[in-house]
Amino acid sequence: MQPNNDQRLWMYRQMVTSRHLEERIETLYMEGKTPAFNMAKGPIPGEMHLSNGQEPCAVGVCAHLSAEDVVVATHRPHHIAVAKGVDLNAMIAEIFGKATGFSGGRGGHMHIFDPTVNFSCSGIVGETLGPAAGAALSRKMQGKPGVAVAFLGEGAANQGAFHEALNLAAVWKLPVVFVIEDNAWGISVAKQAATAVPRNDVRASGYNMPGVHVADNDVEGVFAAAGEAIARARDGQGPTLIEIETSRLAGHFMGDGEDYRPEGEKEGLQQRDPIPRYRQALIEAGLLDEAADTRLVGEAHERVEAAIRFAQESDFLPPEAALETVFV
Amino acid sequence: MQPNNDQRLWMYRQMVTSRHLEERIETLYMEGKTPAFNMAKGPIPGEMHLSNGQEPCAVGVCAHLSAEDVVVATHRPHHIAVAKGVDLNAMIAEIFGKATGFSGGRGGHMHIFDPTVNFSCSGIVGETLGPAAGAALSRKMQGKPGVAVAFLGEGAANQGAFHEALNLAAVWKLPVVFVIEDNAWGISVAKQAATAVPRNDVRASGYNMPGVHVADNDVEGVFAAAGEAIARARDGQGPTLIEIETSRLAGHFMGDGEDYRPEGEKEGLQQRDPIPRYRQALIEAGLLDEAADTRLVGEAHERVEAAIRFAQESDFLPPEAALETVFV
Amino acid sequence: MTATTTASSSRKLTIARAMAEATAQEMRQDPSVFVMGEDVGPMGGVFGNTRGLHEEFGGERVRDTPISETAFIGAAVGAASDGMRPIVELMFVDFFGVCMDAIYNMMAKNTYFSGGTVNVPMVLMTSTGGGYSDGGQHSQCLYGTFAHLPGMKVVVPSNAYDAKGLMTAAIRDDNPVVFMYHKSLQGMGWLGTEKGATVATPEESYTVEIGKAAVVKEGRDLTLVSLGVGVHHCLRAAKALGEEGFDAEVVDLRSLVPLDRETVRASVAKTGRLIVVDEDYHSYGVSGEIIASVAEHDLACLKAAPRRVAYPDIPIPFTPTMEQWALPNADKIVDAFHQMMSQ
Amino acid sequence: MTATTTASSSRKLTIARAMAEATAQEMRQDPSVFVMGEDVGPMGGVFGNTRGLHEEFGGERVRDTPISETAFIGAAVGAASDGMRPIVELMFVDFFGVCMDAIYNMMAKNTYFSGGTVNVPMVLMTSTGGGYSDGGQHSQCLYGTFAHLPGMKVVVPSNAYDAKGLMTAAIRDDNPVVFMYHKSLQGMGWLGTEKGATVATPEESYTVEIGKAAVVKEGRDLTLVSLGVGVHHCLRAAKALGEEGFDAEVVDLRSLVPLDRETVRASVAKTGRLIVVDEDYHSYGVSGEIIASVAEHDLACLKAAPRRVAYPDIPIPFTPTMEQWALPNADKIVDAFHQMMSQ
Ligand SMILES: Cc1ncc(C[n+]2csc(CCOP(=O)(O)OP(=O)(O)O)c2C)c(N)n1
Ligand SMILES: Cc1ncc(C[n+]2csc(CCOP(=O)(O)OP(=O)(O)O)c2C)c(N)n1
Ligand SMILES: [Mg+2]
Ligand SMILES: [Mg+2]
Repeated sequence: MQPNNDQRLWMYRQMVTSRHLEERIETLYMEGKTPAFNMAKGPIPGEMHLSNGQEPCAVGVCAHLSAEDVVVATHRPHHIAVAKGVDLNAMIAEIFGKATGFSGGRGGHMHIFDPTVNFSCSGIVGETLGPAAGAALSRKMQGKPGVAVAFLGEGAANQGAFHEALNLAAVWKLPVVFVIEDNAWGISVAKQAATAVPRNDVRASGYNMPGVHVADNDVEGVFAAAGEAIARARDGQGPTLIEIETSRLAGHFMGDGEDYRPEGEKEGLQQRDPIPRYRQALIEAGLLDEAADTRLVGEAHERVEAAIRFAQESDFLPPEAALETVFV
Repeated sequence: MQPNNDQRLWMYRQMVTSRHLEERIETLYMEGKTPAFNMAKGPIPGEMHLSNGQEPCAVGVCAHLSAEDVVVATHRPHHIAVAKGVDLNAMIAEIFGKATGFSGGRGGHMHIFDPTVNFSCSGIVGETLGPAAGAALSRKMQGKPGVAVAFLGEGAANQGAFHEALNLAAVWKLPVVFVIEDNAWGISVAKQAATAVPRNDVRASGYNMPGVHVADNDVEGVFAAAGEAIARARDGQGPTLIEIETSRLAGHFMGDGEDYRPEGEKEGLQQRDPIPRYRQALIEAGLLDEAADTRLVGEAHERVEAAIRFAQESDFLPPEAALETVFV
Repeated sequence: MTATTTASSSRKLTIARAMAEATAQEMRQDPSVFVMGEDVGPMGGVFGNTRGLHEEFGGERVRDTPISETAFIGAAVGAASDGMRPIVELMFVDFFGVCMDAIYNMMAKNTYFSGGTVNVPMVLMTSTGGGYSDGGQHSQCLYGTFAHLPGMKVVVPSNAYDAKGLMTAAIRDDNPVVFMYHKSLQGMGWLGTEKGATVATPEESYTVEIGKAAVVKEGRDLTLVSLGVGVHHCLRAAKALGEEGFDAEVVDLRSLVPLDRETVRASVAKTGRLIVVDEDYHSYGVSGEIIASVAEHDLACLKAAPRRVAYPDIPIPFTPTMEQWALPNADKIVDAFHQMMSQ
Repeated sequence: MTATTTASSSRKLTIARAMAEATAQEMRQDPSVFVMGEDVGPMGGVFGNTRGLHEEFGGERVRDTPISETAFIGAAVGAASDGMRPIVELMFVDFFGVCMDAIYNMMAKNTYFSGGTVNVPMVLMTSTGGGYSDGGQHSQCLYGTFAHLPGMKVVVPSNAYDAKGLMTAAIRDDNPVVFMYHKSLQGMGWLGTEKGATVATPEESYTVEIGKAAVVKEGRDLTLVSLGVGVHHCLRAAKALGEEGFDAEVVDLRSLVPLDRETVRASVAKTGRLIVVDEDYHSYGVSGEIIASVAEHDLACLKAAPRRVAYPDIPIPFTPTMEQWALPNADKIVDAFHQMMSQ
């Protein structure tokens, strides 16, 4: 399955948007945290997991989804949120903990819920999978359109929840796709030190579902694999497992010293940064020229900047609002 | 790998012993529970999970083990305990809740611990696997001899713990064997309604370990598969997954109406009862004749009867002993 | 044949049947309600509380699950956030350890994390309690464990009337509700049966408000606070104390979250004496919370140091001699009162 | 360069380094001690408490695990029962929901189920607490959750001296010990640092007895009871109250199981006033238990209704304005005392 030109440009635009978002967050996050790094300080306190490098996973999958489809993401959710069409203003405001954020700041960056586009995420490794299966079950039972996609890291594929959810989805033939973003690391632990098989897609056979592998962080490879899997799901043929070889260009979280990386790894990854690669491909395909790219990038940046301004200019809720929305 | 004649007779003897134990427990359990079945009543109160029909799994595996090897069993532990050489007196006394039981009655039938033969079990489905892997790790780290075997039901193979423990054991190449007793039912839920694959041994490939299937509750088939797996483990070649097609001739627990069984299933299973089948095979192989069988069966029964007498004649601990052994 | 001639308003139900009836009534009128769990289908639940549902509603809406609590409780969270109203069963509360993340980190918190825009209207029903020698992994109450963690309502009925009304209220609640039913109250013969739990239960649908305790017996001399099976111990103790000339009030908490501290405090303000009865572990649980709730509110009202009759801080022993010795019962409550009066 | 010239007996350590030092010392003298967990190897633990161990002892004894808490904590149970003394880390206590069965149904109960013949000498170390905006799944304390369940000891150090001594005691204990360390006390710059936790810590090995509270400041007018970071809030509050002429005593529980009720009761018997400070959720937790333990023992000693300054019963909000507002602090303790005195 090949993306058409609109889809190609859409994917590129989302990747650029997501990356700019992450880069801006990176800068903003460090405010107030220098010279001594203290997580509690600055306009964006707390843990921060950036998605730089993993954009192909998000856009290749979400290119096939509409607002009615369900996505459950992980502790590293921004790129997926962007590609799923989550409202940028409310998302960045949430990351800043502001009143205009999705939850008024109660959730934060690991808990972005945008029900209008059926997006949510959770900070506990592996725990996104059950809810995704359940959303798929809900669609099946209600006869409502829409499929569900659960994203997870390759580290999460060693959690019990992975096994249980894949089995359940297969037994009940649910319209759900499980997408592993294999960035080769779970914090400081390398995939090969944690996972008994080199590739998680082989595990699909334990659940009687197709397992697909996408090599080399390839945007269009993701598009093709996800397209087929999502079509299968829409068609009532049940779940699919996809593993995507991707790259984590940043640390696990902001502040990570990354001493555990083999020498040169990061530089190598940066040279294979998927965004310039895809830009190049689009230019070669004649879909983009310098001018168009500059325009597209500029627009994408402006969207992010506008959202950041929105967030910065927003107020905090009164602290007592902490007591609200526990029960509805 | 074929059992020698001693091993054949040993396996048969253990099966007969275990079955007699279960039959006697069945009778004793019902004391005080008729006409109205009340679990709290009688000399053996509480849940009771009998192993009738599953003896081949226990004996075929334990034929390769000695006291120093570790076995972690499930909520259905008696046949395995017998085959592992657990002290029958202390075990039956434990089932009766007596002072002379392994824990003085604190544990009960789902919590039989005999450290002298490295036997233990747990009542939570799937949770036996981590401890078995850990015992194997302990042996590996200490350079102590011995392997570990975890038993589980086919229903437990859908628990997250299964996935995690198999992966961990494979990554660390631990001397452990995972043995699935596939009796086709998890309480009232049939395997095919709960498990995405017809056979769990295929899941082994998701952990880069050998997966072996034993059909038809075949004693010597279990012996062969387990023999190889345990030899591999002893040899430092890592874990193996075995699934054994076995049969649950009783209800899930005593008092189970078993209405969920398809008509005729139970009768069919009883006709394939592994014990008479194996007796027949041994007779045909010239290892047993009627007289020898009678003697062997008589001895096995007497062992059980002696243990039951021992348990019945034992006292209860004073109730306040409930407060002891929480901490040591 | 007497039962059939009794008026429907005095029809007695077991808690198991009351739960199933409430569920069926809600399922009839709301297609988004469905049931998931182990053995809830044709078997009707190990503890009888889904009996008849599979026959009436079929396997789509009454789903037997694999033994995968993390997946199917997680799935309930996902389905509840997507417009369904799942009722999901954790067979024994003792098994919470394999799936608590789905319960307390997602079910209980997603509404908050979403600022109230994503509701998780689901019921997690689970059996509690011992007394029939099921050993230390199948006999726990864990009331305190669930009540301690924010974001989920927690109810514990002591009789069929409340069970039906609380179940209906739980299903209709837009928040997650943990419905903890004590095995010895289910009216399943094989578990033994506390007869006091099987009470007149209207056939028509009704709700019991979640968060309101009930004064199930009024009295002037002593307040006994309990929940679930403990309420019946208290009623028996109250009767025994009545024969000695003491008039005990019995408060059935019914709901741990929200906790009706007002009713407890009002009762103790009247009687001046408090004994809390709880089958859950003694320390860091319900009994401590109730005593603290009274003490921090009004010390002066207390005529004597409050007491608790709770499960000791030990794993639950299998052997009946030890287990029965350790469990709360009416005699222990009477004793505690005598000790209170002699100090 | 001052630090290097100071005598070793007044050498100050962070809790993170104290934990690592205790672990290293035990590993040097006992080959059965080893460490497992996520990122405990070359990274030295996300919270620094295994730093240096991998370099010294290598990957066999300091094992990075897959993200499989059920498997590796279960494995620790199996290894501990087989002659090893594992120290296993649950990175954040908030993650207990994926692996609690291994912890509370096996680690904590196997000794009992075996009648004391199988020991499970392991340490489960886990980080607790918030205050740095890590959101509702990474900021909890859950002290009450762990302390409520029998069969495991639970310790919570407030400073490096205790951390080292408790860690050594925990490793040597033949029972399972849950070692809960508060992130803001770790002395990791990036988490902010409570300076009071970094105290003089002897280099030589020593133990602090598990189950004994410490009176960290004596006083006559008021007892403040707390644990972990709360102790430092109490000390600050005590200082502020001192300036007002009130003399507060501060009790550091240090151990929740066993709980040293005697020390708390003796203190309140002396002061007549009790405030419990706890960063864990308000209801059904530590604060209720402490108040109940005093009230049930001796009501007469209380000159005023006891109070608690605890985390409200809400999921922990991310945004710093809300989180800081909700957390216990010295001002709230002082306020609570003022309210107590004005009633
Ligand atoms: C159950 C659980 N265990 C541990 C963690 C801590 N943790 C957060 S992210 C992470 C690594 C996850 O690795 P992976 O799944 O590969 O995702 P990645 O971070 O690489 O995107 C860990 C261990 C957690 N959040 N939940
Ligand atoms: C985590 C957990 N979930 C549910 C149960 C209740 N339960 C006990 S045995 C059982 C069925 C287990 O089936 P299987 O693993 O096939 O073993 P079998 O009983 O057939 O021997 C169930 C659901 C449990 N003990 N633990
Ligand atoms: Mg990763
Ligand atoms: Mg089975």
